[in-house]
Amino acid sequence: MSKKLLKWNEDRTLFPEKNSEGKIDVDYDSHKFMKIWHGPQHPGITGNMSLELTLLGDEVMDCETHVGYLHRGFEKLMERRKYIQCFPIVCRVAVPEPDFNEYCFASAMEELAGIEVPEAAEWLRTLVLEMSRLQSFLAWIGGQAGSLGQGIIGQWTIYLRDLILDRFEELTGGRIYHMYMLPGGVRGLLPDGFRERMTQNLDDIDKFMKDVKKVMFDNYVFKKRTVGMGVIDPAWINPFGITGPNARAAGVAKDVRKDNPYLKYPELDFEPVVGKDSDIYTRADVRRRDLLMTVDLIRQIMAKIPDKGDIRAKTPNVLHWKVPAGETYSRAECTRGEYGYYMVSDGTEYPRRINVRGPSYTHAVALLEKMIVNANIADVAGLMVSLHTYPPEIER
Amino acid sequence: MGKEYIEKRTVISPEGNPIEVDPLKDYFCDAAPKSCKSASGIIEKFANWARSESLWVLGFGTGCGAIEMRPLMTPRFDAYRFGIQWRPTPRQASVFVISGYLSVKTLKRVVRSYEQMQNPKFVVALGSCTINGGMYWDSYNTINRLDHYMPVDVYIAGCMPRPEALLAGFDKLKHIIREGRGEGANKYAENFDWYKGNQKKIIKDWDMPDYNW
Amino acid sequence: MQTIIENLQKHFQVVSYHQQRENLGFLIASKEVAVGLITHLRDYEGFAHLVLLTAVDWIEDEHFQLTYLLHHPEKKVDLGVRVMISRENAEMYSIHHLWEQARTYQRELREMFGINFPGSPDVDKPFILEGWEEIPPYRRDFDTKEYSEKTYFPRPGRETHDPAEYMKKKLYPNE
Amino acid sequence: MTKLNDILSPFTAWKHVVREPVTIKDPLNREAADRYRGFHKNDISECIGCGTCESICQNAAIDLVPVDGVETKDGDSGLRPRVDYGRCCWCGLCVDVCTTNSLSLSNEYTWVDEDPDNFRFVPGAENKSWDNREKGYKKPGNGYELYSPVRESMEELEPEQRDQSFIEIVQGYSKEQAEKEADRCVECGICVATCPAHMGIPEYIKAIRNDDLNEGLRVLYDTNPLPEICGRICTHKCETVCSVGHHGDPLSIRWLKRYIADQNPAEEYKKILNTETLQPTGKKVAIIGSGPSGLSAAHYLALMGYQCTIYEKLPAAGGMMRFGIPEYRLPYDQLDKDINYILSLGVEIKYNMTIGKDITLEELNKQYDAVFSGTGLHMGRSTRVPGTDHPEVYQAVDLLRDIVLGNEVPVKEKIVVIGGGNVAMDITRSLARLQKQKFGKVDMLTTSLESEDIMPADREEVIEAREENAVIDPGWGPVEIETEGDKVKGLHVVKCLSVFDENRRFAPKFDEEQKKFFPADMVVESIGQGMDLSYLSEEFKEQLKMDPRGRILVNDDFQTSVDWLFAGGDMIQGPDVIHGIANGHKAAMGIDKYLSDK
Repeated sequence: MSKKLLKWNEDRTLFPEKNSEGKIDVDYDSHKFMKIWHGPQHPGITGNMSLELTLLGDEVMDCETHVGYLHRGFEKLMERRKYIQCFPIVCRVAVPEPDFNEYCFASAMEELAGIEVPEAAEWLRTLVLEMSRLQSFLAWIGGQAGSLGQGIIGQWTIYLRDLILDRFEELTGGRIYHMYMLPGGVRGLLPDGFRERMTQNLDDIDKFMKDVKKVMFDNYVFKKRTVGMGVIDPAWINPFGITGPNARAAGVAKDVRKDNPYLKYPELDFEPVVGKDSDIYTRADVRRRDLLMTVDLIRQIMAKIPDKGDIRAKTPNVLHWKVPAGETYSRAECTRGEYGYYMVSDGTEYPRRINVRGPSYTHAVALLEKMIVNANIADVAGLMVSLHTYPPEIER
Repeated sequence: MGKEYIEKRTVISPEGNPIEVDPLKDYFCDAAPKSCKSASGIIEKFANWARSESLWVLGFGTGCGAIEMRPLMTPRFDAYRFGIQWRPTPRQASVFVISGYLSVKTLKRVVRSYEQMQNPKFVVALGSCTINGGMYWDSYNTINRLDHYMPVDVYIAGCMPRPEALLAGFDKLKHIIREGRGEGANKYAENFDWYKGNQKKIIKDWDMPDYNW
Repeated sequence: MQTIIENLQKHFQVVSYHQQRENLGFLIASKEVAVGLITHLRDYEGFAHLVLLTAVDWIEDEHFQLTYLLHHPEKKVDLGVRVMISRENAEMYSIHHLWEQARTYQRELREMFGINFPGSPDVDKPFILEGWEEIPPYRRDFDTKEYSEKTYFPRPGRETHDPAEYMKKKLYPNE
Repeated sequence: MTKLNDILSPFTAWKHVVREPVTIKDPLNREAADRYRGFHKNDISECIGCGTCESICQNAAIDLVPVDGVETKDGDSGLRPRVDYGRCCWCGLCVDVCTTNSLSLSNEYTWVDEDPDNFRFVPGAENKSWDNREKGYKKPGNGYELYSPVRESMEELEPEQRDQSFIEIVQGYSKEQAEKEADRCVECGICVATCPAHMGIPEYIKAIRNDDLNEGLRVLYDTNPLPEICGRICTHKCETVCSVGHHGDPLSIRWLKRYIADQNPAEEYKKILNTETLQPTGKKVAIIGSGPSGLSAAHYLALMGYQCTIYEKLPAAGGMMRFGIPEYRLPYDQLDKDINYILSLGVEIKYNMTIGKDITLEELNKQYDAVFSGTGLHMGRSTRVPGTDHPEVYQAVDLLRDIVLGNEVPVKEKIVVIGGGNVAMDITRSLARLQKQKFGKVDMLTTSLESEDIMPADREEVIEAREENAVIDPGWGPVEIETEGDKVKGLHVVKCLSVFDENRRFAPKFDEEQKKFFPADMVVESIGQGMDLSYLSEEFKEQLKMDPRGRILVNDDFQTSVDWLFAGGDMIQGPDVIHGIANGHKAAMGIDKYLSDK
């Protein structure tokens, strides 16, 4: 397979000359260029963000990512909330995948406060994180297919995702925002009959994913549009801070679950899914295999999870919990890459500063702006979805 | 950053003639909206029934609540059977679902999208955030009360509301429309100055005409 | 981790190294050596991945703390480089030439903390906020609650009572 | 390279045409999961309006508002939470932290309205369709606690170590223990109203948490000048209403108070409390009796600049605190610490001065601008059953006083005590110690009219008395003390069925059939004490207005009908130390008002 960065018009004589910086001087009044706002109100955008595209014909000449439509100032709000009061709001940082926020926040705080989480709670946390990964991948795979014109996949996977949301509802009491992993532990053991229903759902997902493979991945049109398209050069991984499946599709086996194991991952049997070609197709395939691995991981967890036990460590009274001064960084592997919380405490009841590191921060701004240049306008949506970005975690 | 893009300027047309462009006047319409009289009697009743049974929702996910739109659009909850469907452009949409909190930056786009929608148009507000600020009540970047900036027909409590609650909200909206009370667009036109004043108070970077559909 | 620090100490003046946990440590570097130190860490020690760049406002001590958190992809360890800069005319040397995403971080810091990074591309362009006229919001002296109440008027009609005060009013008003 | 398979395999999608649809038929009536966090429910009869839900809510969604039909009373603020669904995020932390477990979430989730102002309601007080739903989120178990419900245990001497001596039993909290215990406080402030002195309890507990004990002492002295004493022997009514105590142990408020007082050295009191120089007014006040009310009045008057002189009948200060409470509960050095500080403020004390004998009240009036009387209840009441006039039948208060004064106390081998209050426990345990010292064994029996569950004595007192091998056999009414010459044979009792009638009036009912006989060599009565007003002249008594129960009538400032005479303490209200302190404080303010107006 020829490894081209992008499929572009080979005949460059039609295009204006590049300047000394290797860019094209854009002069809108020359009528050759067109500026298009791709979002925020646009069906081809993931969430509430926008791309300011400069086009020449149907080729993107320049792109600027605009974020901030979802900015709520979490990092500021957390500074004026007690630690326990931060717990309900952290999950809102990343809407489609809230649990990684809860985990990173809780674990950073537990590290600073020196709290050991009970065994059962650790298992439940692992379970919830993997369930969250599963539902996020299912939502994503529908989005990736949809952005390239395959509506049917979304109809299936969103239904499958809903099954997982039902399990979430049973276990945590919430559908989207679970507010389950609070500092010190979790908020409930497995309900009765949970295992059977979960097993049933996982079987359904397995079955459906076979069809997804056939309809989406073994598909001439899909391959035609994605193979060799939107390649991330492995050399970009570190300069752009690329993590997660985006990096793994480029052959770099980066996975926090293996690199810096947390919770019960050391007791689970898995290998990071790695791809080779680093194009949209490979990234989609890496995520699909990752999804199947998650299904397998949940099965492993369900076999080991205890039915009884304490779910929360003894902590000071949360109404005036003072966390010893210090700073730490706690990370977890979410569907999009490395999720992290940098927490600074000054020894009071309120956090001094909490910084959220969402993987989309690097993927959706610097990387996307670079990748999208010279792409075809029709591929912008597919390319963007293939990076799997969630705007709320960029601006927080 | 300068705002040269809304200033008057001269450009050369492809034919080589200089043309004077005033973006705010030429690209937009700045006529204020007018309140529309409703038809009388049975015709209006029929129209209202038709409107209530074809709620076309603008696909603009403004906040968290947008995540529950996808289950609604897909087979599990299948809102299409209730005459609800999603449209990509404001021109085709009649219902604007404000899915939760609105940052000032988004509010600006929401106002523009809302104004681009055709009459009659309805607003459904999701979650605590639109009622009284919700969990971002003390944030410097999110509004507290949506009804200050645009007329709202139905509020749905929840953070975020479940798809089932959303369907209940649409159900309520249908009743309101059928009763002839879905007058949000007229209310907006009648109190245009008040709404505009509120909007301008918080949207500091106002680089568009007052009305732009 | 310890060997890395010992190595570092040969070349740079490293103050107060603190090992937070087995695979995470923090050190303080002065503003002048910081960029050199970070470049050294990236090029010679293998800390190739910039995890995050953020600031902490220590308003009492009148300085900002910049934290450059670097990750070593092979050794799987993290090192936080803390740089203290004055709050007044806060300015720091840019590292956009070392990591592409650094310019995004620096744009954000410029906007949210008012820390300037001369030379960083687009650093003065608004990033998240639009039409912001107050002091940068992440600074400690910006009161978000007060601003919110003033700007977005919460819905009226709420009132609450402190139980102890209320009981005093009801049960022993004269004492 | 295009494979044929890539063209054919997408047609797999067609097989789903025949699949059973997954659509939910009636989504509007779909029930949420059992644990779903939906709309709020509140059992307002359980709720005490402590406001913990309000303080944990990060959205400021909860207000505490008065509700019709809920009265403000001890242990219940009369307020109930009102939730604003324009703020709520359904995190359920309010449920988790609820001290009474009255708050819960139902699994109802649909609320649609046109008017945004409607989304506020008081759960439980306003009828909602989900009020009777069983399912929904409740506080999880399995070790899930947001604050510790278990009291930090207090080091105590083992019964074997303590039953021979009068060494203090309770050891006091260490710093770590005190901070842990203080950490359990939820800062609701329900206790403040119940405390007769309305001490700033949440504030001083907060001072312990912040390890700022000087501040703690300042808070204590705002309302209570005898913290060492109260920290040991207060009847701690506050703990009975503590909101944490609804599901768990109440906060150990008394021990925490003691911790603050213990940790502050006496020498530094004046510096900490900023009382090194006081502005004198030049006016003088006489105080009769150096009990809690007298000392409290003297303290606050001294702070206001009055020259106070205390007249004490006995050779030492403290009143009942010294002569009524055994040393193992309140060591004398701690008592002296509090008293000496008050004396150091310039308060003068004259011992062995009996009013009416050494000096008359009228003379006091001439020499001083105002007089405060806190002479207390020192005369033991008698059951007046046949045999009580026998010389081997004693009054508890007299014995306790004699023990302190070092007079010889009669101790017999078999003693029966009548009474169920703290004084009864004090005399039981004191005599038990003396028995152990004299005979090497304890043979004490204490009986009371009240049954075990309504015995007025503190629970721990009863438990500790039993640990010291005294027998407590409550629920018996004394009928007769059998005597034979100069010897007592024992006490005849009948079963007491109930002590109070429906109107909470004292009207004991007995079952004459159930009888018992407690053999004894000595009987001690401890059923309460009376006032001794013999120091007042008859003419003066006529000027004083009394209430129907024979107590001196006072107004809100504790001023009697004779305007220069103020009165407080056990003879007005109580009987306990904290009421005395509160009375003294109020009387001091009343005296200040009276003298400033004059």
